[in-house]
Amino acid sequence: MKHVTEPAYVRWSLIAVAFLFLGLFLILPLIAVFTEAFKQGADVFFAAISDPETLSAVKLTLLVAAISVPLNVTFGVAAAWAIAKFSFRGKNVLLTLIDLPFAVSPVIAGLIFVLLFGSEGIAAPLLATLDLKIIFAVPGIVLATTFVTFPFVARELIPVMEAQGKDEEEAAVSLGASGWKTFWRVTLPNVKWGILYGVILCNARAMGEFGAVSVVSGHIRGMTNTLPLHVEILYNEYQFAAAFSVATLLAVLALVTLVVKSVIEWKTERQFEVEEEYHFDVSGERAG
Amino acid sequence: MSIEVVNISKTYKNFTALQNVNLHIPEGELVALLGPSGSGKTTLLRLIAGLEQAQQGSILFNGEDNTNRDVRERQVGFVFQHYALFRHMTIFDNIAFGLTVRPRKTRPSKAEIREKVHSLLRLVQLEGLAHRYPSQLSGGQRQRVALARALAVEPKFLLLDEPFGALDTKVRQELRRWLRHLHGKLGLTILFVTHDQEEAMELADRVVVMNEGRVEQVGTPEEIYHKPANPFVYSFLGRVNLFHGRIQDGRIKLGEAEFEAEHAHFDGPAVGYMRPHDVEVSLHPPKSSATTAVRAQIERITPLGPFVRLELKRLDTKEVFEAEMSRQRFLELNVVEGGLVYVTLHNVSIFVENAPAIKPTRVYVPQQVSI
Amino acid sequence: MSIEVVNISKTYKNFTALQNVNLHIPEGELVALLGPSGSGKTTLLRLIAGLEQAQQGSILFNGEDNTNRDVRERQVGFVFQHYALFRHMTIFDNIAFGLTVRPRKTRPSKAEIREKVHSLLRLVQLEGLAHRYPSQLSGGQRQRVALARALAVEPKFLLLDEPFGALDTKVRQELRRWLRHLHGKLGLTILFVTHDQEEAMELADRVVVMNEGRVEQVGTPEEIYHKPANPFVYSFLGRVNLFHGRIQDGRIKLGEAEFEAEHAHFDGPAVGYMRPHDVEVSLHPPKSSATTAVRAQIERITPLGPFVRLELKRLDTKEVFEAEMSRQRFLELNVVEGGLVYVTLHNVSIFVENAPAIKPTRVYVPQQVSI
Amino acid sequence: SAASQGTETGGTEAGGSAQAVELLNVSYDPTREFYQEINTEFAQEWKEKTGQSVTVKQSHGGSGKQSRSVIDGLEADVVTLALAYDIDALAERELIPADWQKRLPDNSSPYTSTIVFLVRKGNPKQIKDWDDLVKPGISVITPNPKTSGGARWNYLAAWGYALKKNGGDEAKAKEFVAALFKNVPVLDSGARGSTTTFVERGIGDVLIAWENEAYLAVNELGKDKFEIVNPSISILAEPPVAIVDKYVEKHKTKEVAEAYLQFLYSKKGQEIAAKNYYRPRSEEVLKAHTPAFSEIELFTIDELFGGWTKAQQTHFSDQGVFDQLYQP
Amino acid sequence: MKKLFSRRGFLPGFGMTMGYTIIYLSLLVLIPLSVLFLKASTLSWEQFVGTILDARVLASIRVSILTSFFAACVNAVFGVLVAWVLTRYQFPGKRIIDGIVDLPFALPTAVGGIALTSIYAENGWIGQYLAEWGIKVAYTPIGIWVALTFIGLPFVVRTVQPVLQDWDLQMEEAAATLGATRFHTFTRVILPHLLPAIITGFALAFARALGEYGSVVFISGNMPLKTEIVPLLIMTKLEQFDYAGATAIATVMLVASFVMLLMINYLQWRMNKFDAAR
Ligand SMILES: Nc1ncnc2c1ncn2[C@@H]1O[C@H](COP(=O)(O)OP(=O)(O)OP(=O)(O)O)[C@@H](O)[C@H]1O
Ligand SMILES: Nc1ncnc2c1ncn2[C@@H]1O[C@H](COP(=O)(O)OP(=O)(O)OP(=O)(O)O)[C@@H](O)[C@H]1O
Ligand SMILES: [Mg+2]
Ligand SMILES: [Mg+2]
Repeated sequence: MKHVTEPAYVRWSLIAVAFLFLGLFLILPLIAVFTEAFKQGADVFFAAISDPETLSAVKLTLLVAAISVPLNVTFGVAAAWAIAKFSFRGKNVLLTLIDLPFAVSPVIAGLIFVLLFGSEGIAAPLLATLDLKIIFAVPGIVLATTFVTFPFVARELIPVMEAQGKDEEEAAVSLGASGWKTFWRVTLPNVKWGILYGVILCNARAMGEFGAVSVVSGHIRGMTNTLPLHVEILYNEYQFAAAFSVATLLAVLALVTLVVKSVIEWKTERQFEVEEEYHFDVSGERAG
Repeated sequence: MSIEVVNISKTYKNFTALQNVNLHIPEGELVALLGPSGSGKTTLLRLIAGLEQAQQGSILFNGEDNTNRDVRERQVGFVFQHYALFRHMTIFDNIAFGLTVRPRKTRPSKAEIREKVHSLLRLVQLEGLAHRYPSQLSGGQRQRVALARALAVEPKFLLLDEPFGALDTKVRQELRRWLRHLHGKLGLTILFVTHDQEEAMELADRVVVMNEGRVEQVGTPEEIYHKPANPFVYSFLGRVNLFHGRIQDGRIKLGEAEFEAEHAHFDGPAVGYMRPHDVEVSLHPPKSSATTAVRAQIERITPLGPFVRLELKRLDTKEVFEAEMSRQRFLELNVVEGGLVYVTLHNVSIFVENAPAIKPTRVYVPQQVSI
Repeated sequence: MSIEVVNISKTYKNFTALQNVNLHIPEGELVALLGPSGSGKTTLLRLIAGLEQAQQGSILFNGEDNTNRDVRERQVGFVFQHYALFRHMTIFDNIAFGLTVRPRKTRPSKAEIREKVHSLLRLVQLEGLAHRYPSQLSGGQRQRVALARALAVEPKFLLLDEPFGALDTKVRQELRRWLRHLHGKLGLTILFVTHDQEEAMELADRVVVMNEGRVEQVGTPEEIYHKPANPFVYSFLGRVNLFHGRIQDGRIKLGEAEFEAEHAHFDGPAVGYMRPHDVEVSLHPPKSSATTAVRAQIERITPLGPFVRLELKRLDTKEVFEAEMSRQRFLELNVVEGGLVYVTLHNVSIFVENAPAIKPTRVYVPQQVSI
Repeated sequence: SAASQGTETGGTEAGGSAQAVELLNVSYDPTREFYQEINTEFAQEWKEKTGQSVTVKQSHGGSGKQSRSVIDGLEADVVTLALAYDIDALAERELIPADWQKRLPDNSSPYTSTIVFLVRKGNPKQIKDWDDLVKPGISVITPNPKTSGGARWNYLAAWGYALKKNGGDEAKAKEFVAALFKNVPVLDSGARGSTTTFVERGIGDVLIAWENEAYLAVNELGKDKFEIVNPSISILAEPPVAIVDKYVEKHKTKEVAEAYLQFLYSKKGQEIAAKNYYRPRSEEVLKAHTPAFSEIELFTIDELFGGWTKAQQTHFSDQGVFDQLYQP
Repeated sequence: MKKLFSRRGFLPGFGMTMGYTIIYLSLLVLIPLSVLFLKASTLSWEQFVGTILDARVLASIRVSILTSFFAACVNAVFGVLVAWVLTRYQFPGKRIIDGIVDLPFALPTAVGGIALTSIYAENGWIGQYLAEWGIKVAYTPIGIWVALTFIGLPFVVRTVQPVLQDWDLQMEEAAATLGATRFHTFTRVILPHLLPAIITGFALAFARALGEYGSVVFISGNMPLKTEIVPLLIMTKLEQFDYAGATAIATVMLVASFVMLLMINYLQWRMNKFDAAR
């Protein structure tokens, strides 16, 4: 395969350049986070991550992710279905609108919910009569998080579903399966890796989101502080080591998703390899 | 179950894929839908299955209107061109799918399903492979799984879209034979799409020839081959030689060759169509009717196993044409490239052009004159 | 330019794709590489082009060792099965690509390139389409663009991987004819891959039959069809009937039929191979040598245009086999399904099994006995 | 939220009852440790006095941002912010009466602080007073007054010093402050950013900071690396506190909220403030901690700037004095 | 209704999923964002223009756009490189590298900003060596660029990677048989094919960079007219309770981003349509 690859020296220099770039921009910061976290020793580190307020922040962060990720998955799947399996006018505008939250500054993302649900906001009278609290409470945090992570699943799924085509769905329907059954038993299993990948990205961002959540959270300790906010507060209290310790929790989280993803990819690849092996079998069989 | 397609038209945006198609498929027949790529074969099949909605016309099953009925209620077995097997399910689950998605009331028990699937696996001769995945099968095996899957729901009829399109010649031959046996065994109505005329002729009780969204001819393979309704069908069904000439004074003139024309009561240009195997090649001028014989030079000899093809050039019109003969006859003739021979034209079909403004391939009128 | 493939072997991981392949392609020939899917055709082509590296053996161009030379230096025109046209380039740019990427010194001027591309477009009869994109062409047109692109760099020889694989029968026939003319015109050495035996026989000066990474036979289409070296070649090149029997006392017995065996100086099981068109069907027992005739029942009649195929069942061994005859002969015979006929077996080739432990198709030895 | 829970649990029968009550104290950074102590002590005292248990929830953030949150609906029972201006903003939205500052003693500021300098150990650049900060080659770290409340104190302290030194000459003061900001290489958005820049990045010769934050920084980040320098003149920073009438009424927590703020003035409260490096108002407590709080001549914002609203208007609004003098 | 949708194909659920998509999108994105415009519209036209045309705002827009643009450019180049290396080559640690690409999503941006500052400040791990060369990174526009490159990288890598994975190697082989060098093959054959994905990745990274706040404020130094970014100005306005001014700036940036994304999606669609044309 010499013709479709570069000479070894080019290959290795490219790899080296990629490493250098990633090293400067990704790996070093990661190392820095860990170094800062352990600067004052493991005691401080473990004290920080086992602090009750940290734990409650962890809980809230997980809760928020547990709500907003499924919401966005549902949306992503519905949107992907509508966009990938049908053709209609204005697809581009719809796609762009789905992308839009990527383009909104997180601070603004938080602000719009304040403008909407704040005590001077548009929906304030309604909320007052219903005695509902949205911002400076968990619903607001969920809303802001959902907003900023909105496009991930859909973005991931749409191309996958488009590539998949409609063949299998048509087959299922012609065999008498209802729409739901077709979706559950045929479409979903086919896009499950796409969904998982979308979930991983969405989840990572949901847990790591700071700007938007900061605006709507109210920073009430032990109640509306998510992990990133907790990091900020610790930092503002001159507890730098503790702040970074908590930040490592998030980094570790990212690394865990990395492992999950790798496992998934490894599994799919293996499945693929099995296919290839069988391909050989088949040709052997046929010729025999 | 019989199928009746009545005056169906289907348009995609501004492209007409089907135009006033009428078709009757009697119960129990094995019918081939033959036509070039893009002629609307798949579209027609999908309309019958209910996977697509027509703009106009109706589809009757056993005389009952089915046009607006849902795919699921039509009980049609559909085998897709690329099989569309469920990749993440084993062969067993693929075949069982149609049964397991039934509403609880009508769903067979697990044991019944297993029984059924295994009997189908036996039918398609894939008994050992129940637990493989589609990716672990060869093309021919996948094809058979797709068939078994469609049969599992006991469809009233079976639609197959280019069932053997993507397969090797050898595997294809095998599966064709197998499909014919299956048809004999189950007595289903089967409609299958192909663009290979040999496949259509070999397999089908009746062939429907389509072109550009229209049905050009319906008939038995014999009829289609030997009594083509128009030049399109003629040339689509096998190799063909074209001779350009005129009708004049009730006689047809193709270069030096001349024939009596029975139904030709007018003068004008005409085209003669002729199969290569109807070209008789001899070393000496035929004694009987010298007017149908012309002289030609052998340009190329291609032995093709059981028969030999000669590429010939008429000395009178310089038209190039082909002749096919058995190997035995060829050896008897003992000719070489460049040699001169006498050629007698048998079974020429003449199509007369009478509306020259429109596309030439479509405006010939089936005014066929057998000579 | 002539190509010499010497003792090439190629292994992917633990799978042997080619095994000690030797091949000589003389200058100016049009050679077909024929074989079932997975037999290593593409691999061999890629090795010659330099797109792949062999583990063993060498490749000579005009006697010069090219084994380790880079693809770019080999000056080989390669046409890929799925054309591999550059999607984002117009037809013009696709064809011009090979010229525009030349180093400045040897690169022709813009005007020269334009001239060249247009002459190639004329050659492949696509003059009006220079500014279209590949996606706006039909399959046959794309194929021709791929050819023109390969020809633009004036290759010393041309390699084509299943050039007509994905096309309609009609388009295929047309392109075959066109390729043959092109070959005649340019006098290039051409090696093309196919798994369609008719295509190979029709087009090629010489056919290379491959199976499981080995060359089974090399020869003219005539030789390959009429003197197959082994059962694989025999059955790959056309329809075939198999009769199982024994060699005993210097005679071959296939059921009731018996023949003299010249070279068979031993006793044991044997298989007779026979083409359907060599089966002679008659209503009365043949007078001459009654020992080669058997009785059979007609199971099915399939008219296939110029000829008719009968499916027959021997009354003695119950073996099912096919006979093919011209339509004329069939009409003369005037038989119906279920009728009884006499069948004379001509041209039976006997292959003797001598190493039963190994895969049966590969262990027959070309101990062919023409009768 | 904390506040609404307060309504449900403790609100119905305010005071006197054994029902638990919750307060939300919206404060600024970094008062966590200080208020944590206050909260425990107060809860104990309140329990003894009324038998009711009280939990105080804390919210911390930039002072301005916290004020905005309260305006936008963060239902704080009490606010304890860095600037009166931020509480004035609440008054403007009629969450509290305009005269809120008169409701509690000492301008509603139970503790004060001032602006000091943090320099590197041994004071290598010999920074003693404000004048040293405008010398060429001195690098000063202070946050952006437009985004940080603390930075506004820094700015006003410098301004006040120059004004006093030059006998009230506004132009001279402007020149002085402009010169000072010329020496600022990095304008962080908040006090912590500045501290990090100074401490961690090693940038700058002097950090202008609140007294209590300077102590915090020194204690947390390295007693051996930094020292505090008191300027001759500085501003009296008066972090104000107030109950948010609208919300205590809603939650029916007025009584306990008032008691909470009163507690800040009690001896115990003052002690805790002093311990956290806030200057107590109580003379007695101040004396007890005198070595820590050395004598500095302090001026108030009302004296020199006519109150926060006015100061904000003239100096920090768009196109205000700061925008004019700051020309990087 | 039924008739209308049934023509779109036989698959069920278009109405439901489309309806859900629109409703969810409206509730979560469109209505909230429209509030932004509403708020900005409380300003008179002169005020609005005045806010936008203020020297500091203009300067910050310049800084934001320039740094975001360069960050997106660098990401486009190195993102492709990383995607290329990850899909084409085998080397130790490949999986880890592949996973780490997502890190900027997971790490709170502020943490990222602080970590980067600690590396690139004058006394930082790398900053100290750069300082010897007279290069200052932290507290200069270069610092902003570093932070924005950090947060934008996954967008490019993750959009280019799948396209490269699906890429048909035969195109490269075809180019090779026609005598093209690797360089020619890459620039003339592969790159044009990757371009749509690169542009998308570029656009997303650029849009995201324009809005980024958390990581930048730590490394930028926030010097007005020099290293002040738009989101910081928005924050400044908010600190002064100037919601209308803040939303005015936000609106302008949002519209700009939207138009850019729309153009790119349209471009993409045009290209795809081209491909699908028969
Ligand atoms: N969804 C669609 N939108 C627009 N045009 C379509 C669509 N489906 C099919 N067509 C067009 O309708 C015509 C008929 O298509 P159809 O698939 O029925 O042809 P076919 O006879 O099956 O051809 P093939 O042998 O290539 O499968 C073609 O020209 C095709 O381009
Ligand atoms: N890159 C590869 N890695 C592993 N095995 C391969 C690879 N390429 C080809 N093979 C195997 O080598 C054998 C020969 O492949 P090749 O493509 O040459 O077959 P072919 O004769 O061209 O078949 P077809 O008619 O299907 O194109 C096949 O069994 C194939 O699975
Ligand atoms: Mg079709
Ligand atoms: Mg191949």
